[in-house]
Amino acid sequence: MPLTHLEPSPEQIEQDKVYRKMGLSEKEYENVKNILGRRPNYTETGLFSVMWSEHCSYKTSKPVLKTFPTKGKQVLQGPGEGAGIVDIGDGQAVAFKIESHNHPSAVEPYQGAATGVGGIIRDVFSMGARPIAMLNSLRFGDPSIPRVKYLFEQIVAGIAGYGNCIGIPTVGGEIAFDPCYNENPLVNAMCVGLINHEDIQVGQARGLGNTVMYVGATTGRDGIHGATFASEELTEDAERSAVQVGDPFMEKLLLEACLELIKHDALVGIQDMGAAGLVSSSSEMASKAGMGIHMNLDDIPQRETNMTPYEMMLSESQERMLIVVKKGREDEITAIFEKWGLHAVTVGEVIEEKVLRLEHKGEIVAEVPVDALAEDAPVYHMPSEEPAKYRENQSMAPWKPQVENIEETLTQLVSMPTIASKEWVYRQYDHMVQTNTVVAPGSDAAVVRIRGTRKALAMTTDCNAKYLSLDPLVGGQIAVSEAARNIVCSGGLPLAITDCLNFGNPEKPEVFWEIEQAAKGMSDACLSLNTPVISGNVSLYNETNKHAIDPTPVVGMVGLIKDIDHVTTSEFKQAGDAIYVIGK
Amino acid sequence: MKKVKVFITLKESVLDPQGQAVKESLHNMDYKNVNDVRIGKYIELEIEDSANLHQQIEELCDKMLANTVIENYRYEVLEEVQS
Amino acid sequence: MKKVKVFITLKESVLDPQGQAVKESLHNMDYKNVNDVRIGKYIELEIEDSANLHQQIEELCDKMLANTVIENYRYEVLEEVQS
Amino acid sequence: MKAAVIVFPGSNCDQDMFYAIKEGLGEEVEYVWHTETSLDGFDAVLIPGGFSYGDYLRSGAIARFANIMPAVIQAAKEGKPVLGVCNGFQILLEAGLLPGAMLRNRDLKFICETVPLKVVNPNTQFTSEYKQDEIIQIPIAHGEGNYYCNEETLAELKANNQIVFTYDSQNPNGSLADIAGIVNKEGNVLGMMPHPERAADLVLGNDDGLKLFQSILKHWRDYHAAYTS
Ligand SMILES: Nc1ncnc2c1ncn2[C@@H]1O[C@H](COP(=O)(O)OP(=O)(O)O)[C@@H](O)[C@H]1O
Repeated sequence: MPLTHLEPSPEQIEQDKVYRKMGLSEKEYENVKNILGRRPNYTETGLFSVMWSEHCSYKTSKPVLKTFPTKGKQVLQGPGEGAGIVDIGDGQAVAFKIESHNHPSAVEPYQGAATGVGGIIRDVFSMGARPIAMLNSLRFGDPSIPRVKYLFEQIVAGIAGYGNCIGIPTVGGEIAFDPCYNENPLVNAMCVGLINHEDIQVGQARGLGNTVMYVGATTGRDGIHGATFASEELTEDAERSAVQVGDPFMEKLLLEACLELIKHDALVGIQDMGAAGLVSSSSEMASKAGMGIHMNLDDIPQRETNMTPYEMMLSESQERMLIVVKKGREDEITAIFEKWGLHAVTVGEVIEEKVLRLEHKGEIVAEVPVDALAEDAPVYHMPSEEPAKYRENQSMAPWKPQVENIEETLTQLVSMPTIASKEWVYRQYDHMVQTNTVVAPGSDAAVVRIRGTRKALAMTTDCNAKYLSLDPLVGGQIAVSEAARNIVCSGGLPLAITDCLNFGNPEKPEVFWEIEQAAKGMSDACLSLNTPVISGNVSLYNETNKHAIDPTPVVGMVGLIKDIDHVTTSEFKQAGDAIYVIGK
Repeated sequence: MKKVKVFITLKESVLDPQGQAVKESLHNMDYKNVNDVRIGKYIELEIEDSANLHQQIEELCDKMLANTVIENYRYEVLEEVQS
Repeated sequence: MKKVKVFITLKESVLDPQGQAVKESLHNMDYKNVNDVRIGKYIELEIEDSANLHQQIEELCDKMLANTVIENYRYEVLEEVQS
Repeated sequence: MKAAVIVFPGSNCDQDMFYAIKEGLGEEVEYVWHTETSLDGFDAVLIPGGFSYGDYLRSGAIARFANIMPAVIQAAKEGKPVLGVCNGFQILLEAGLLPGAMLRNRDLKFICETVPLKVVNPNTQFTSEYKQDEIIQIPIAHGEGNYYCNEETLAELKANNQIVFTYDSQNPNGSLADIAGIVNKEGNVLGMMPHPERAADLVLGNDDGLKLFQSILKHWRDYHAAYTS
């Protein structure tokens, strides 16, 4: 007996506006009815509500993202897949992406940060790349507030706990403190991977009749509605959302197994089950291939009893992947995973009709067009308005600091949490594992050599949100330029960027204006530096009690160092050397 | 002086990667009759008695010993201990 | 099916850095009447009954669940649980 | 010389160890998966760092039951050099090949940094290329490296010269008697928390760890020379 009989009926969903609670607007619900030609049932309403959340569909940020320059000779894969990829010559390429886990970290800092790290690593190895380095960008409130201190310590521990265990060096990052982040810490994690051109994978469910398999951890009731949760302001209510716990050991096995898998010719497509788990991975893979998927939910490996289709599809249990393999070759795939102590299970097949069809206990419990869930999700053009604050800032006379006692001022400056040494933090990160870290945390950019070549990669994350709060356009330019300077100072040629747009509630015209301006500034800088945007992530609604964070579009940049002998580090080398200031 | 024993367990629906890993390896070691393993914390406190002891213990657990977002706790207060 | 509760504690003579840290922060938080904190593990097993259940549990504890160089353990076997 | 690097699920310094032998030392090396049962044909056994089985329960607690472990114990009995680094050391302790146990670091945090070590016993097959009391810079990266044993064991370690490396100047993790590495009584099993394989390549700025591997090689050559002549 399906458990769906306890759920509200399609009629009740409409009458009692159940869809509102799930995050769909009136108009969106009407839209769903039109697409289906009938009222959606509970499971279907859930599918649409997560897939049409800002977190999955970028419905408000898409128009802005479209303005980013994404092309360049070096770009092998731009935005749209797990991670972007750029060429570094000799048949090799570098894959990277940054992603936020702000909301989960505000609620359960250790696990929130840990699962953020886990998620971005999966994005990179699902492209077929071996992760070689992690970076992060963190923002906290005033550290003298006990809760802020707790968040700070736990978030750092969570990043360390996951990254150290899985054995990917955390080589860099940045941290700043400002009261605007008191209730809304930012946790952005970036992963960089190395790949050979021929190994590049795409998340597509091609080939009629091919088999859909599920690999990795079992599915539980964790993180259900995490995606919609990330698309709302933090309220007491939101905290009830089930917390996901990371299992870095499982992910290490999954990583090794998947990297073995990508060499196998039976593999057709692979995608991480990230936000909105099974729904997003299955519908996106099908939509990209112009196909559909029929999935039997009874076969989904479950950790808990009596899970409903709704729960299984929306679960955000970590360390899972969906793969599509050539029909008849399933056993070869199973064998690869078994070597790593993992199970690969057949859960469905690729069908011609472009729908996601879900079967559970002998009944079809959902059937929705995949394009409606993925590609064709609604897009909104939000009103935008220049904030009064900005006008004021512009009309103020430039501030000139009055320094009486230089020594005292200097001491004060270097003891500010944002400026002080971050050794306390990066000492907790294993930044040396894999023995490729040429320049460890503490310099301008981290440098990781590419074994077997003379090449190395320089990488950095940067954003000074104070500049953006004064002028988002110029601040956006500065963020990209600062990253580029860090790369250049380390001996590298900037290749491309990934970005994470952390902002407040985009429904406020002033906030949306900030997003637009920041993106414009970043685009300007990317164009003049020839560093296209190859991947990224958006985290909106970083507000509590109507207080938005400063606009914080974090930039992650990777550059190529052609010869390891050209690596430069920031510290003074010896007494007597001359010191120059260059630039304007 | 009282002795307090606190038992902290992960909530039912929360993944227990440690318990999972131990269970799997017990199975590999041929202890096939172990069906489930859940790993939690066991904390012993020695605490001077006070009028609102129970309230205080609960406060301690909520604020410090347990992470109530993912964990449940239970405690026992034992006979006076010599100190 | 039996439910087994295993309590693992650090031996008296072994310093417990975690317990120390918790005690100190409790003192900082003005819970000055907490004299001692020791942190151990609490493990719940679900295990199918067998003739030599106790022997098996002790084996499990000695070999894997506890490190007897630094830890002591104690266990309780509980009523049948529904499975 | 042919070395085996044992790989457990969750090992993550296996490649680093592999390259230290292959590129740092220029000798033969192979990975051996934890499900294997024999180490025949190998002259040295290396147990790398990482988080075998996630370090769940206790670090090293689950790995010691892997199928390969009886072969490791056998190799140790035969007098082959067995080196356990970091998680490898923890596994050797759990397996009883070395005495004592690991507690969490004194300040409860994972620590990754390069620290000075003192070579207190250069008369082992792992340290013959170092000088007595030589100070070397070797990275550490662990959360549970706070070595503990009871007084009797400590007295024995001292009496038999089993303490090979100590932390110099500052003890990073609270470990008893500043212990960073110990050998068994026979002197052919070394466990150490610091990572010599991370200090075996000048491109990364430090090759103080290389002499440890060179010592193993030298011992093997001397032994073979004596054996074959
Ligand atoms: N701020 C941004 N800049 C550039 N690309 C972005 C940005 N935000 C999202 N993207 C791209 O949009 C696609 C979808 O992102 P996302 O939903 O986060 O992927 P996933 O489902 O793998 O987490 C990705 O390819 C990502 O790189």
